[in-house]
Amino acid sequence: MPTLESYRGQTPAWCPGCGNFGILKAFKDAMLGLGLEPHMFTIVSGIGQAGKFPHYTRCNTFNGLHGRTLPVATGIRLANHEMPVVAIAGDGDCYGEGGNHLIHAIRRNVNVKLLVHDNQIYGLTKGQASPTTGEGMKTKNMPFGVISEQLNPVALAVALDCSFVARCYAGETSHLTSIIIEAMKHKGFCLIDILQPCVTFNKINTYEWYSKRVYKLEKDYNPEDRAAAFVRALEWGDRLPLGVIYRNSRPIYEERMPVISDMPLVKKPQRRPDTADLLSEFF
Amino acid sequence: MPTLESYRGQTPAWCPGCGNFGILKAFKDAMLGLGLEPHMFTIVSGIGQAGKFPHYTRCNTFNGLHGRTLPVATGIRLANHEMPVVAIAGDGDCYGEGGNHLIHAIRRNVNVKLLVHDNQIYGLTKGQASPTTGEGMKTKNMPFGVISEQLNPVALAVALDCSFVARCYAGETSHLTSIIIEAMKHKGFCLIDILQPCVTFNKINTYEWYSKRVYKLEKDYNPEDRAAAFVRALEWGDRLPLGVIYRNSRPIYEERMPVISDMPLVKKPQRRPDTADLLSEFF
Amino acid sequence: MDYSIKITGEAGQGIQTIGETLARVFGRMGHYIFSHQDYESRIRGGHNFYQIRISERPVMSPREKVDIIVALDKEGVTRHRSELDPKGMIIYDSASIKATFEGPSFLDIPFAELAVAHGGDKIMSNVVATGAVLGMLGMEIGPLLRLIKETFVKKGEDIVAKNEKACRAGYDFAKKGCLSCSFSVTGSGGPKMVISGVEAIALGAIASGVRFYAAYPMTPSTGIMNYLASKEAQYGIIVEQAEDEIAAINMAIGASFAGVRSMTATSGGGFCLMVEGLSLAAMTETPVVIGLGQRPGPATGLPTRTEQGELLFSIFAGHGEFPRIVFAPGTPEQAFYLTNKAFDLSEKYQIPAIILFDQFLADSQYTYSGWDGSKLRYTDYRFRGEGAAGIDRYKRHALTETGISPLALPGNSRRLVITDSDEHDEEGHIIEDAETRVRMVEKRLHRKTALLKDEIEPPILYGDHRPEVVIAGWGSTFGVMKEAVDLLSRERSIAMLHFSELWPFPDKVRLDYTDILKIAKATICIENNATGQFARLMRSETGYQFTGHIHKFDGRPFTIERLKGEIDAHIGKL
Amino acid sequence: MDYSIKITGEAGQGIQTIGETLARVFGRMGHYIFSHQDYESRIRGGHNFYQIRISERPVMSPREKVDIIVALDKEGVTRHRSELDPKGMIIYDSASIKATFEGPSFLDIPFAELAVAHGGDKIMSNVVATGAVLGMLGMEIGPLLRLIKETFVKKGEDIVAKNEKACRAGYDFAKKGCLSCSFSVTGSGGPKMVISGVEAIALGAIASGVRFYAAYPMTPSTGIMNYLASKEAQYGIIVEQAEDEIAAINMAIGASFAGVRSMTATSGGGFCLMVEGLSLAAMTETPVVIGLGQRPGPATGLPTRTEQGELLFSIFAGHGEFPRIVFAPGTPEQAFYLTNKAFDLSEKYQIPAIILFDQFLADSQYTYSGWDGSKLRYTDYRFRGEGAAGIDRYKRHALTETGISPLALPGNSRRLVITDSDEHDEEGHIIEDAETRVRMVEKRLHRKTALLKDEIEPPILYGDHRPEVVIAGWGSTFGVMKEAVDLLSRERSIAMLHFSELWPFPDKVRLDYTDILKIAKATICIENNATGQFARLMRSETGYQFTGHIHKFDGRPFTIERLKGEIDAHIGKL
Ligand SMILES: Cc1ncc(C[n+]2csc(CCOP(=O)(O)OP(=O)(O)O)c2C)c(N)n1
Ligand SMILES: Cc1ncc(C[n+]2csc(CCOP(=O)(O)OP(=O)(O)O)c2C)c(N)n1
Ligand code: SF4
Ligand code: SF4
Ligand SMILES: [Mg+2]
Ligand SMILES: [Mg+2]
Repeated sequence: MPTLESYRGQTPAWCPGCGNFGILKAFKDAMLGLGLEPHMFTIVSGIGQAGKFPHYTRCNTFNGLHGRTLPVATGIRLANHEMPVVAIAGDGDCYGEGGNHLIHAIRRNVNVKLLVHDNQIYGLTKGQASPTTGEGMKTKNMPFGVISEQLNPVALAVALDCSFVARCYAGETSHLTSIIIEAMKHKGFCLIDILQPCVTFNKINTYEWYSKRVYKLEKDYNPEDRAAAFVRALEWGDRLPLGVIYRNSRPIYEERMPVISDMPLVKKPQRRPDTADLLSEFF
Repeated sequence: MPTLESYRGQTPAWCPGCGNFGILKAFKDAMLGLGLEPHMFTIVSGIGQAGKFPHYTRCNTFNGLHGRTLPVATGIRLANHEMPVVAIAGDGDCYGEGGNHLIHAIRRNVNVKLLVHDNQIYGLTKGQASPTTGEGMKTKNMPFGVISEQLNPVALAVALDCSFVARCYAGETSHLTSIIIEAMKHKGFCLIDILQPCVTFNKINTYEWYSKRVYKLEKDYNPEDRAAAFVRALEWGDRLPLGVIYRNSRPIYEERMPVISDMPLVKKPQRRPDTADLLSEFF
Repeated sequence: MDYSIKITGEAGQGIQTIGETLARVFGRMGHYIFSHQDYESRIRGGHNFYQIRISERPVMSPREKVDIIVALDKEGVTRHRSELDPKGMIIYDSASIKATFEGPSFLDIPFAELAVAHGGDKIMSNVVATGAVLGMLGMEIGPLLRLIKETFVKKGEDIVAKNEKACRAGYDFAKKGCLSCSFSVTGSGGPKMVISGVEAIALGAIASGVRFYAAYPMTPSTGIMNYLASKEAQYGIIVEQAEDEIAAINMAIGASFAGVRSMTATSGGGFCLMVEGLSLAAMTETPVVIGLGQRPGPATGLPTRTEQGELLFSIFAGHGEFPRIVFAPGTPEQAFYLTNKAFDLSEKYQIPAIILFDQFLADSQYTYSGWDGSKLRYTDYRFRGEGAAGIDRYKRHALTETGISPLALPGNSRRLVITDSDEHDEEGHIIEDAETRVRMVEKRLHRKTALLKDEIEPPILYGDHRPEVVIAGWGSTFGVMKEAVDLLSRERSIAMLHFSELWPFPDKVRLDYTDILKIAKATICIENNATGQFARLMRSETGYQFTGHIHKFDGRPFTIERLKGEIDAHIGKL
Repeated sequence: MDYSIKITGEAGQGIQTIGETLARVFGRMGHYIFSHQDYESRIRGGHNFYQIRISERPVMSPREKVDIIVALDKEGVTRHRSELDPKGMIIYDSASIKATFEGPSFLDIPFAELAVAHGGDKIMSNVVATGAVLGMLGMEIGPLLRLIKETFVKKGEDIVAKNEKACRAGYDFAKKGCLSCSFSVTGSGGPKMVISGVEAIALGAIASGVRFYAAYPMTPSTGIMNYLASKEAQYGIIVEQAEDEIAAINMAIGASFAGVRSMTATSGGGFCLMVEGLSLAAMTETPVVIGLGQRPGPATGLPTRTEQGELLFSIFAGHGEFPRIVFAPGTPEQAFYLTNKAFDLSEKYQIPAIILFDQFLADSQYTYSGWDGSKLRYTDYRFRGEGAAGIDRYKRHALTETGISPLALPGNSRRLVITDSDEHDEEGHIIEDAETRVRMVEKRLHRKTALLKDEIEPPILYGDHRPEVVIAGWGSTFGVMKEAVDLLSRERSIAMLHFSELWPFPDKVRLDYTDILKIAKATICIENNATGQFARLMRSETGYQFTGHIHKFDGRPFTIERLKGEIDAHIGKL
């Protein structure tokens, strides 16, 4: 059985107090809860503070380019769909640079779990606005404040009929742990948008700001009602709902692709196939 | 006053019967209806059958790259926000290659009018699936048929709080003309998703298929109710609603950017500014 | 015997079907053929042609002079009649194209009428035309009928019969009607396979065990995706259409990281979007093969035409410094074997490999008696399963003598496989220090490059071995240069130096090509571009400067007549 | 007098503030300074330093030997004490870093304690430290106090007073405490401006009338965006943060098409995503200026460090063939004037222009007495309003002698301005024919390139004019190479050839640099990369091969000691 020790990684280079620490803890607890060992799954991450995540635990890791976590994660899953694949991205990473991949990963419904460390800011590059930064926030390169409307990733995912959409908060680690476990068990593409305080650059959306607003979805909330989910997804202001906002049971890509119905690509014989019959077709 | 003659362009290289002809006619009628002359506005288009559009009328034209119509259109508007800018794209162009720009153009709310010639297929490259192609359709490069869930651009735009979202049909040119006119008059980013039969490569979504399903929104439909709009946007199957599905009155970017409150960039003096005082700041 | 047949018409009229049917039949009858295509970026209308050359000797280049024109549209006559050989013939259906032409070189064949009369449907017009060509050439009709049977058998006996009758009708009409025809098709060996550049690349990928292919459609690379998709089930390959080229290369890298051979392909515009991923593959030492099908640029340019405009881009593309492979095959045969070599070296050295081709090679068909599968390389360089040692101490980027670190895959052993686009240590974790950086650059770049150089074959020297005149080039000009040498070597001491393995640039150990060049009186670098990219590369890698250059940048391939003429103009001065 | 002061500490401790304050004060006092920064890709913790050199002579390179270390963390001492000059001093606050060090070269100053005692708040520790440095150097405190006043005046008299007191406390403590200090700061001229590479590029853009700037944040280019944004209102510039780099360059192209000067900037990874747009700008003949700030690759590499790894990439990036400008300034002064020249040529020839810099130049500060605005170029080459003739016959891509077509803008006259990424005719409409294609390539590429070549300045020759030894390089190594020449020219006949206008490659009309190279006994190409990209370029463009190479690829800049040492090692052999 894995222990916390199995998941001890490098010392984080995050700022003291960063919301990422809560996410890291919740993630490790979730892996332990699932009884997964570090070598059993792969984390794909991008570039940003969130992108450093896999180095701070232990796991198979592909720390790729800024914005490109999802295509890499998709490629890995399609090559080996027996291995769980977790994608970890920042809000700039996934909703800014990588927005197009998010749309199409949701449509493809490959069974990848996406955790977005949504600190509503570009952390690693020192505090520029991200797509989820609130309107009006002033930054060095936006002296007049943010003009673009704040992106609501949860509403976006519901509109795209995402298989599993949740919002969590780095300050509520045990809740986050339970949602990560639920997502890992869900069959389908999962987006968990995690509200993450950036103590250095986001002076608006602080622990206090979030704590005042977040609440957990009622027990009787039905995440399968898409229209209701959309309305709930739009709730952003004095109150921020946490939990699984929307869920469906669309079949995953891996089950619909006949080529791998027998076994994953990576288990197929890795040898030179006989192509004589193909050549003959050209005569 | 402009006449149809003022808008006579090159001979279209489209297939006989292509839905694009209907869109071309509707567009010209709209420009005439608005009393606009060809030199007064600019069309930005991408690459694809739709991308050839501006050559087949008369107007200022920037026929750019596949997928990149919106950033170019944004740049043009920000440099000269007194000139109307129309962006014309294909479904692959705008929802596939260019998906990320669509998300952020909607958030930015620059006053650009986007017409998507949505033939649910890649026409110019000979019939591959686009993001709006229905599940199951078989193509040369998808022998098992489309696996990804069909994109619903209207629902996506509503989720992003797009300033103006309409669905039209190339077979209903006068309706399309009226919606284009309405969009041109609307202040804000407009998305018109135009259902466009591709007689050569899309044998499923034919004129007949569309005609059987499309209907116009009821007179009393209220496009300002976002939740209701979302539900209506999801209507895709036996019945396809045509008309303005959603609309709001968010202020446009151009009005919120103080730098151009006096005049457009292009009207500011184009000369070498005095930078002596800037230099002195380094002492 | 060396005839060229030009089938002309609008997009959508089916000239390609007629052409490919003829090519296939000629091949089966044991003739050598070469075909190339000229088409516009539109789906219907316009004016395209498919030109096929048939001979008893191997042919591999377009000819300007044509012997038979099949005109499915009026422009086929007006645009191309000047290309017709004095003894040549133009066949057309006056009723369909609403025009008649007088003169001995015209034969009006009522394609549509015969189709209706004998096949019962106008859509068999093309079958009539196909039969007519064979009739004019006085070739036997049997093989064509057999091919028709194979093609339509799924559709039932009746359809087969109708098509056969339509075909015969055209055949007989032409045979009888073509009094002034003097064609005689001579000499033929065993049956030949007929294959195009994109088919050969795709075939090479399958033969190399490709398991994952992700791409975004783009001419002239789409044919690779289509072919692979058609074999997806049979060979256990996933072919995924990505949302854009950035996704395509990142998916391919992901699949490779996970343990399977993967590939993507595109054209210049899409390749632009892949270069960040190219650099990622290099940094993470993930093997990946990338097909780059050139077409005239910049930007969208002439999207269905040909150019050799991205040689230097493909060699220097991507940020930072890293080793890569760039191969530019000259024929489908080279494309087949070089794609295989690219897969092998890419995995052996854990670096990206680029197959640089162009629309001309992509769409052109060549004939071969067959290819030898046993010449193909295949070694699974990956480190799979619990088996191999060092499980616990496994380091993805271990520093080694050769610079090559054991390539394990995630999830199939207790090993942790860790890699990073940031500079990293042996385990794959981010670092900041100078020492590790230097060691990693030496490993990734210097050591690997040193070994890689030895894998590269020298250019092909064809013709005289102490030539007075050398024509040099790379990629798809192989065929036309070779034929030019054949023609010119009658009067001259001439040779061709053809480069298909371009990066790392071949050293001179196995063939001192600069020595050959220095001795020659005239050395002409031939490129289908405007700036002479290969000539520049030759200067930077060897210091050698060609004495002359022949460039073509109109989006069309060199024809043998044109190339010979330009070479003559250069060496005439000698 | 030539002192180096190293301020070390964790990210977030404010070493940059201390450093920049000192730099500014030294500049105002008339001294020459040079500063450079070394920092990790993290926001808090780790270990960074800011090093500043002060002298009465112009200095422009990092030195290894340091005279004063301000250690805000323990590592500042442990990592760097070995670099200390025998007469040097290390100041630190034992209470804060929880460690004490013995020896004459250590001075324990209670930064925090003094801050609290005199300023009433620990956060003034850095002000104390800043004062202390001035005290140790025995310099007058006045200018520093004035700067403190300017900085804090917005915050009110009280804050100013407290900071002044804290500053004095540090100053006095060091002055008294530092018995063994032998520093004496001599010679000084008029006040100097202190400016970094990114500031100079941004300033050059403003001075060239930039009106639109779109970019996506990326080190080391972000400073350009920040500076421009700070002047957005004052100078009427829109600075837009794009969703990605593809959008950034396409927005810039759109704005330029609409009639204003526009720019974008990024680093290698972002530039990869821009190269398709680069090709688009070329095809549509839309002027655009692109800043490319190099950092060690491939991929993410060492994101906050320096390298010269993208010279060839920037020259050959983009699909298809087209002219472009690539300038690589060596100093902030060159950056200022070359940015201006890039804007001018980009618009004059309607081609993309690239400013190639790197993290070292971006973050390093140099001193100047001032820059001459009158040397700046500005011509509005656009064709505005109804005024100009040919309204009705206007053709965006008209064929002209020079290849340059009148550049009109849409919407401000009855002209239709039409352009296309496809190959097009003079009006800008899609074409397919070979003739038009050829004419357009000749216009766009050949004619423009011919004229463009004459605009390029030759390399700078510094030192002996008939040198025995030549060191050659490009971009940010200017300063260190120049100082190396100064040092070595005492014993040797040596000169530097520095290239900052790299593409089109300078011809030899105005300065036959290859001649100089050929005569020299030793010619050494110095590059902050691993493969010698400039040496390769020199071979391809001139055939000249350097006799020696010095490469550095550890992500750090050359220090003067290291470079001199390596040059000695090379020429020792002579
Ligand atoms: C193509 C590319 N563009 C830009 C960058 C620079 N960059 C690194 S991290 C980052 C944004 C970080 O913000 P986010 O993704 O929200 O992650 P966070 O640091 O906030 O966790 C950027 C712009 C890059 N590495 N690659
Ligand atoms: C970067 C890039 N990738 C691919 C292409 C090839 N391409 C041209 S048009 C097109 C798709 C056309 O489909 P759509 O956008 O729906 O337009 P349509 O032809 O259907 O109107 C593609 C993939 C390209 N020109 N550029
Ligand atoms: S900058 Fe913000 S996100 Fe990054 S580590 Fe610090 S607190 Fe966390
Ligand atoms: S292919 Fe389809 S979209 Fe393109 S022109 Fe023909 S019918 Fe229209
Ligand atoms: Mg963030
Ligand atoms: Mg389409």
